[in-house]
Amino acid sequence: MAETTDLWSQDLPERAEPDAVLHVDVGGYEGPLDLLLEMARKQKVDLTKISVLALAEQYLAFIETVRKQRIEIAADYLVMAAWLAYLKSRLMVPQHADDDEPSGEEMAALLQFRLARLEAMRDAASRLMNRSLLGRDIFKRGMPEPISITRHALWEADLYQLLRAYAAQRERGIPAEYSVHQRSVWALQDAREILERLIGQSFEWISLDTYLAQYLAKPDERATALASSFSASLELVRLGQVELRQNAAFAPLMMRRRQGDVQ
Amino acid sequence: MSAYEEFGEQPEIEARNLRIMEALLFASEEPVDLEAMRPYLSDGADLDALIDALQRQYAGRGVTLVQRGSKWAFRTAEDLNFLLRREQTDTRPLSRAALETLAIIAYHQPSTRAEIEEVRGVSISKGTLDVLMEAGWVRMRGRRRTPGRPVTYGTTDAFLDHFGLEALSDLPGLEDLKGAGLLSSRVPSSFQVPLPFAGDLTDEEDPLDPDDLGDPESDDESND
Amino acid sequence: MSAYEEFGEQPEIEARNLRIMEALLFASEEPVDLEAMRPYLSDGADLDALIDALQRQYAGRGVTLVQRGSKWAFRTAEDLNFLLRREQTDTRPLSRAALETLAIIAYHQPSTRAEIEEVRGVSISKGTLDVLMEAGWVRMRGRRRTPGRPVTYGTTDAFLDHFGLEALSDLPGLEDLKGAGLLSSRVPSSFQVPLPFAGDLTDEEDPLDPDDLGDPESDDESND
Repeated sequence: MAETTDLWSQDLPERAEPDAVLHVDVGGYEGPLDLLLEMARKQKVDLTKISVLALAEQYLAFIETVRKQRIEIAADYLVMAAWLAYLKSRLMVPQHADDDEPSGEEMAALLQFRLARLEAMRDAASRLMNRSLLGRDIFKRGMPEPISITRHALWEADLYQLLRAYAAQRERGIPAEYSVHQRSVWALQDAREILERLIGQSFEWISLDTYLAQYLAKPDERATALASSFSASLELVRLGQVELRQNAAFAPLMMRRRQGDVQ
Repeated sequence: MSAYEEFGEQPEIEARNLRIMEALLFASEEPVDLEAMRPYLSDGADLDALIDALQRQYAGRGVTLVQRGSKWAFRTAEDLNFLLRREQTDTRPLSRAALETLAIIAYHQPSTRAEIEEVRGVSISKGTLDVLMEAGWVRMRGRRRTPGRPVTYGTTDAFLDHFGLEALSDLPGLEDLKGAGLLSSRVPSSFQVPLPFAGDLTDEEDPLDPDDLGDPESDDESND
Repeated sequence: MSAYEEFGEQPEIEARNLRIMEALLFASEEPVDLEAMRPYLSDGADLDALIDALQRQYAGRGVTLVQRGSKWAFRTAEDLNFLLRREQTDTRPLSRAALETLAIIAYHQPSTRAEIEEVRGVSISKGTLDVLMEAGWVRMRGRRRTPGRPVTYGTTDAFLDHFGLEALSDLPGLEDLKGAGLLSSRVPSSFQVPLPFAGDLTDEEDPLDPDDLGDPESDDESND
């Protein structure tokens, strides 16, 4: 802040030099109101007595100067510039009776108010900092005696949680305790041997299910026994040892030893 | 001890209450709420009378009993500041933006982010309110009952403690600023000047939403 | 103030010295050497007389000035030390590990740490048994008569009390657990839920060693 104040104590034209302008980055101000406040202070009068018109013109000239140097200006500053340009026009052009817009005087009063309020808050901040501050001027107990809190934990758990925990972990342990169940699968070769043995020398048409009755009763063997012996029966047909017959779709599959095979 | 004599009927009980209060306040670095001491005192102890008596006993000493909002603390006497003054090396000085924001919140509270920005004429950078809340001087108070329900900010008891204020009404120059109409958001003429409001919530504030404390900025910004 | 009157000749200077001493002692982060305070005091101040006067002013109060070696500090009066201790009870849910361990001990007692780990399939962290013993639900029963003599654990009466059981035999058995849907019905026929042993010591247990109660974990862990 000290730096910008110094710069402002110079005359405006000197700012036109590129090097100077680069240092007068508008970012050095805390926003357009701050910039305006600095300018108003240069009028060296009570904020309520400043010439708002002169202030507006000064601000607009400054923004123009900065823009000529192609320095990026934050939108806040441009919004203020637009508002001040409007204020200027309102102050200079007589107001019509049917004009609902705020008058130039009202706008000027608003600007003065906002500047005064910002300055007041700035003063308040420095008055706060100039108070006797804790840790700088006033001190708390250097060796506080902390209150030692003995905590007694009251653990919460109920029987249901206990039993669920027990059952869950016992069950987790189960798979490791007995061997994996081995699925019995009929290999094609086995199926063929079983089928050949069952059919024997029978020339009667007998259904496959009947041959396999004893195996199909076992649920875990049913599918594999059917599938493998059906495949095996096709193999036997191909070899000319067995004949197959089915009267309709999904009807029992009948089979017998091929006639004349023995002959 | 003579200091305890003023409690006529039960001087011993009151003397004990005073000793306990003194010990509790002395042991703590931070201000202690009066009510928090009640469990340690005799039944029906008059807290206000006790704290008043204790404060008088310490008046004029090197350590004094001071009020900080609803709390009390022993602090070194203010007039010894030049003797005891320490350069603060551990704390970074606040930026100008943070200082001004703090002043605006202190004098205008409850204030929304938009209101702070209106006074300063510039938007608040993201870190500014964070810094003040991290320092423990500013807190989110509630939400303004206006469209967008912006979060309102106020100061804390730690703010009072740090700046040596008994209450917000002690803020320097408060009456003058009020009189000049500079604590308003409108141009003075037909307005009521609000006092900084330290209480729970004004009529125009709602309590904070449960998730407000997670990310103060995001909520507020969505309302911008 | 009357307290300062004893310094006949220069009461004001001495009163000021006392205030400064008081503030320095209060604000210091460690006990203060008398000589260290001299630069703050008036020229030729009688340090011994001052500290003596200050100590007498605080005699019998809630805070007293005590000597620590050659240094001095304010301390809470000894008879009020109870103010600095506070008991607090929190309720906390038992962790899953603790719950599982407790369940195993309940059903399989007496069980050693290794046996618990075998059922759980994972090792038990040091804190788990501590928590259960602190809660008063698990106790060390004895030592198993096997190599290493590991400590055996069992449940307590407080355990029965907390979980609303009249006796350990009230713990649901296999069929009860299945009926409650806690165990699936697909458990193999070899699966058994043990009947907890409720007596004093089994044939396979020795009493605890005299020094077992000191540090149960270290003993136990050395046997792992």
